[in-house]
Amino acid sequence: MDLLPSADQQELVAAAAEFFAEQVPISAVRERRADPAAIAPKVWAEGALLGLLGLAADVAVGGSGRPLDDEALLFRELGRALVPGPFLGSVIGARLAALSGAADLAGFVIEGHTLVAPALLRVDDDVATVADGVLTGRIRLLDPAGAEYALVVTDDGAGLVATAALTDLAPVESSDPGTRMGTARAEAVPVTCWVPATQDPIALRGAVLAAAQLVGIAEATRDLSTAHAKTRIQFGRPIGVNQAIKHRCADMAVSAEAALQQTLFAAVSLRSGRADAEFQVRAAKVVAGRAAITNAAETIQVHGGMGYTYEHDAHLYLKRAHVVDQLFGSRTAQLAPLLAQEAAQ
Amino acid sequence: MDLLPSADQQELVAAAAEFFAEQVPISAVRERRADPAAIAPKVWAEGALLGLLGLAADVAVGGSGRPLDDEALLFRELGRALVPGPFLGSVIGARLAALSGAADLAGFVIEGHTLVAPALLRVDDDVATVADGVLTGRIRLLDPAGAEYALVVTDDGAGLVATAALTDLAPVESSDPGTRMGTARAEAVPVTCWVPATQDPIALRGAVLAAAQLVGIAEATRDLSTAHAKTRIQFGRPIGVNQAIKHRCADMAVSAEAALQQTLFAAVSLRSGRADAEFQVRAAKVVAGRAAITNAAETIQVHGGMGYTYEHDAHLYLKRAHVVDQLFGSRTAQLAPLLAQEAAQ
Amino acid sequence: MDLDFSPEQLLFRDEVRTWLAENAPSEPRPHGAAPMREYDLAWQRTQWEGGWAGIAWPTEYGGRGLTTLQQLIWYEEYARKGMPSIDACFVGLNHAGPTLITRASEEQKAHHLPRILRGEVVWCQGFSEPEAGSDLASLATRGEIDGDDIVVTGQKVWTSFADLADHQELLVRTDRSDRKHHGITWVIADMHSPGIDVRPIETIDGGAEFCEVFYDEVRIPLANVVGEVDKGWAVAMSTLSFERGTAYTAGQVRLAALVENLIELARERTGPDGRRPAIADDEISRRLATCRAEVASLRAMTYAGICRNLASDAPGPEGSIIKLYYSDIAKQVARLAMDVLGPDGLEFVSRWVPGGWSGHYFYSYSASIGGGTSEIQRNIIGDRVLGLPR
Amino acid sequence: MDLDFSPEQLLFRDEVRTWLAENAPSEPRPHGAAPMREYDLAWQRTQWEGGWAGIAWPTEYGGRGLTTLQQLIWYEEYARKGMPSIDACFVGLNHAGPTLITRASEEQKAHHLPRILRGEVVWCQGFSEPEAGSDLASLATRGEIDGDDIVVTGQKVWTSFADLADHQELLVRTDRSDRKHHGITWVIADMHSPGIDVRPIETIDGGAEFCEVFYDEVRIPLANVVGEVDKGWAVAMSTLSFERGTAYTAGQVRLAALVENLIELARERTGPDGRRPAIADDEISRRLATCRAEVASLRAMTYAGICRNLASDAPGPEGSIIKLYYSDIAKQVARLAMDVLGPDGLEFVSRWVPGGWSGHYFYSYSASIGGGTSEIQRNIIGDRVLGLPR
Repeated sequence: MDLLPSADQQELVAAAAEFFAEQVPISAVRERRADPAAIAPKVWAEGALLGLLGLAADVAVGGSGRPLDDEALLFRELGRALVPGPFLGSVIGARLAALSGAADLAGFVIEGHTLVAPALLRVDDDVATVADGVLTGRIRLLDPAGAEYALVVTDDGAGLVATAALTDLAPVESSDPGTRMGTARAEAVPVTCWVPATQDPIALRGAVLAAAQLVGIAEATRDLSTAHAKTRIQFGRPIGVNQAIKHRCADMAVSAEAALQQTLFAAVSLRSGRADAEFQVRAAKVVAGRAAITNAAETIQVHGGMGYTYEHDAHLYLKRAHVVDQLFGSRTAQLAPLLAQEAAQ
Repeated sequence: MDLLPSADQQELVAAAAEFFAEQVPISAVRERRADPAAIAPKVWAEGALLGLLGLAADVAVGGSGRPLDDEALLFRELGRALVPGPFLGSVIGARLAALSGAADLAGFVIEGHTLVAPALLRVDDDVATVADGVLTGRIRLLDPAGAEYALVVTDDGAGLVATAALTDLAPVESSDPGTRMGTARAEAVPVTCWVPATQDPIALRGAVLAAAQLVGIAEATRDLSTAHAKTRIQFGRPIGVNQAIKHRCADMAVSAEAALQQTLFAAVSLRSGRADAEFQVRAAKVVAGRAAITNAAETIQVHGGMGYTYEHDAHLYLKRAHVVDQLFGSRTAQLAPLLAQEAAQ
Repeated sequence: MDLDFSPEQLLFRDEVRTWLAENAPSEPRPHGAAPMREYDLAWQRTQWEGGWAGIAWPTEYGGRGLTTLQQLIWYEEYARKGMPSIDACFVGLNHAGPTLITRASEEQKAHHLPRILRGEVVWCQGFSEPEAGSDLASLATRGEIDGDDIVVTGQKVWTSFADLADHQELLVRTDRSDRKHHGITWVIADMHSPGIDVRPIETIDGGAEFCEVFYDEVRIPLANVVGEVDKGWAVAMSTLSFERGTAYTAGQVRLAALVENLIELARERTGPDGRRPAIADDEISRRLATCRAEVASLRAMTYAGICRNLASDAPGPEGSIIKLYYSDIAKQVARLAMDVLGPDGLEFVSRWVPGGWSGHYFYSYSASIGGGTSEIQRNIIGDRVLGLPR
Repeated sequence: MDLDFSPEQLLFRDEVRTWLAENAPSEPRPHGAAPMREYDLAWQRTQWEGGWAGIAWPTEYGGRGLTTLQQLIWYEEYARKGMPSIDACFVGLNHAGPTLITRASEEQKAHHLPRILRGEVVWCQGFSEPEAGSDLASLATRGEIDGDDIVVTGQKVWTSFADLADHQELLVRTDRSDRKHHGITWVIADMHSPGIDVRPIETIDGGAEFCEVFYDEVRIPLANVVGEVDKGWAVAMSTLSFERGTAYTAGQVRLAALVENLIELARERTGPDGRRPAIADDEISRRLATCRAEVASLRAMTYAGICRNLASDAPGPEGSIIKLYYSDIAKQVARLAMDVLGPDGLEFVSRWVPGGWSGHYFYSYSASIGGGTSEIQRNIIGDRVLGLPR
């Protein structure tokens, strides 16, 4: 047993982090605010070249064939650096394509040519359904700009629908300036690359990667708060000397650590087919979602008025945390199936 | 409009507080731990002589005819001084007797000769019911020692049952050393002095007095913690300089103040027949129950190891808070009917 | 103790109701800066003409000379009727005005107070600075006395509506010896003075009411000093205590209405299980009922505070209890709204339009920051209400 | 990264399972002081004879010389099988033993360590004093050096099982100059020495494991000093870090079992509405699932901590993260149990008997106090993990 990232993994992650710092600094989120796509197509293509979209995909479809825990570490960096763009949808989309034999499509996604936007199947009180291979109802699309497919996930499995087949596409304003959003209607739109949950636990895989992204947010906001607590002077001393601040940072450290370790545990559990993998993954999504939202919210408070401004990064983390929390089952949605599991192994 | 206790009320309350300090200091709770009755019969009798049991009862049955808010202020002192004994059951019992024409019985209770023990109608999964004027099922009795009657409250009304008619009376260990407890079975035991809820909001009246007692606990524990924070020296300074302690005390002050003001507001609302009296009373029970339990729990933490000892008063407050929270509807039990009310006036 | 209004208070309430029913603005409040200023001032003018401006202000300055109890009645009826927020007029009516009443000279009062009531001017506050947030007394904006003027250079921040304002209650440092609370002067700045530069700050809820204000050798007549030069700290503190006391009444009444709206929403929307209405969910229903209970107790605290104020003079540190509790509840209500909305909460809807819950949610983060952070309120309660050692 | 045990670790686990199945005590653990001591020591002796004592201790002192990973496997299997708590042996195995291994002389190790493993002695801890709780370094119990002895006078408090103990890891002040951390000496006291008076303290959960210990000119040989005279602070800190690290593993595994028991209870009992099982209540079920998630993550943190320890030497301040999280969860689980019980929670049932939820609830208040309060843990995390200014 070894739960510490290997030297190999650390190197891989450092390379990704360097790319993000250079190509997609957080300021870019604010700068591209009015652009149709949250991430510049050029950066997307370069990220694909770097192998970010196919890290854990089979070599046969153009991936690097690395294990899920590597991919989780990558998504942690995506969360930490607040990288925008439909990474989660595309990575899972490529896997669906590969699993259902559409190797070409998988390759296109991994090469960054084809984008997959995650869909949420509830808009107001309308809940879209997948039955007999078709999707019907209203859906919410995240980062639909330039996406050829939408990723659709239900309790029974997951698949893709062509965005061109959707109607009433309407952009709506997203709270997160780094996530574009739209609604659309599906009138019996065929679902392709459908993979039943019984064949592959694709939704759990998505939940692990989402949890990892949330971990990155929880860690980044812990670090933002800690740095501010060390340097911001009030009453003649750094505010971090005050327990109201110090203990809040300590609580952030606890929740980030719990989220990190549980997410890595879950990634390894799922990869290695542990009997309690579903338990571990759902637990990870719960603690990581809470850690990200709580830490980001506390970061606003620690920064006071500054944290309440659009110019500061704190709210971007909070808003992203809310978005990722909703992907592959929110905290609330995870709890009932978690309780239905057998006790952990 | 005036929500501040009058000079008259302050005087009355001061007299009661003085009596409690002299006759039932908190140490007496520990000293009488092995006694069958939590309060000494002599003290009970003297309290009755002082008029504690008939403050708001009609003069016709031997009461003082004062308004409900006076009685709420008295119960706040009972809570604050951790006075044991079935005050709540007896005061409400006397009112039931008076309302149903049993003036003699009301008088006996007010004079301290007849005691009324509150009953809780659920023991494990058995829920006792009142139908056709009889009580059936298992019940839990609080402070049954020497009590001739048990007070039974349902959604439909309230009444008394003779304890002599109960079977399988068995003492059980109570967590609160200041509250005795037993279980019993009622096999179609007649309920006397039944007052339907449509005739008099007796359960709401009980809830106001219970809330007031909880307010007293919330205030007393706030004061205990504050006093300790001022005097306990660690790292060369009073621990109250640390925000971990100071801010906790501040939060206790907030919750105690909210509980106090809402309870007084509720008492006056109920007394004056405001249309939203039920809303106000249920809200009071919720905030007061939470304030008492939270403040008492935090008082243990503020006192550290000391607060975890039997010899300290903190746990006595916590345990009493849990007992009173269950009377006339717990926090949880109040929430659904509170939500069913019209908005506040 | 009683909750009953006296016959004249009841009469007052009836008058309020009748007047509001007849005079409520028919147009919705605009959100652009300039039109909002005009709207708010026009509505204030209407209230003044109707005799509803400065209900608890002294009659000699155009007020009604009634008590804060009548003011409370007004707020409650106003909120019940869903009347517009008075944002642009807030500082004048609730900060600057009350401070002037207590501390200003007769000339200052006679000049400014009626203009505030008549809706002729917008005021803003100039207290916080980038390096003087919670530690307000460390403010560094310089005021050099030069002849009959104070010449001000420096920067303020978090000034609501500075871009719309005519006057500012401004704190400057006139003595730079190291006694922090000494040497601060409270002065009225004309926002149209040369050398003042205002830049709006965008906030996390899409609002832009906060501004940075830059001062470059701005000349302010010494006659505009309220109280004495170097002794403005006490003047400012009286304003802050006021802010934490009854000034929250209106916000509190709005919060109660928000809770009822949320209950309505939870009745209408399907809950997290996708089958039952949200209100049928045990967790959501308990949290909704808890919000109701808390808002009720916040109101009871406010009533009690008003009764206390009627008996004494200036608002005490107890105002911090109300402020802290208000902030906690406001944040809880907003979080609950997000949980009721689920994925739909990701969509941004401004709090100025119906159903603007996500806007409200982000706005709620200001509740525990603005007007003194919750940490500062807890310090005040600990130090000044409970007497804990510093 | 992997969660797989190596073939030899799997073999080890199988051996543990087999041995526990064959050797589990058949008698329930008694609760009286003396019989409990006998029971705990006898069971420790059985473990030693089976080769299961000191799994991660050096072989030269009777240990198995394996890693903390094997120790973890033991704890998990032990808890899974519902084996008795090892309370009376806890300090010897988890505090004093590890400290002696790191800091004691060869003679001290050779004498004491095998006796701990063989279940011959009970140890207790003598750190806290009435005026030195969180501020441990301010301890005042005097140790005067007189010939070959230290003569100890003073008082300790919160000493678990002092009334059953043979030895005590005792901190005394041997130098009263004002350098608080200097001048403290870590010494092994014989609890049967003349001048020691032990008085049990009753606690809020009906327990009496804590004691006050009074010292009246108690003579302790200088040979019993561990490390150097006046330099015991560092010795004590190594014990405390250890306590906050892997020593919580066993408690954490028990907590996970407690959550599963509580889920079972919620399935069986009717919930607050008096109609459906408690687990059908949306609030209760979400809180139960949240507890499951938290306990799972606590375990993942512990695993990661063990992997980190395998790579380095001494436990670092990260142990405080586990300790703090453990305390929070333990209190939450207990509160939830009380909410599941409703009015039945008023009845006292000791945590030593099945269904003893109310006993557990009151016991849970010790979680954020004992072994360093949660406030102290937050200070340590802030100062030493995050590097915040003091």
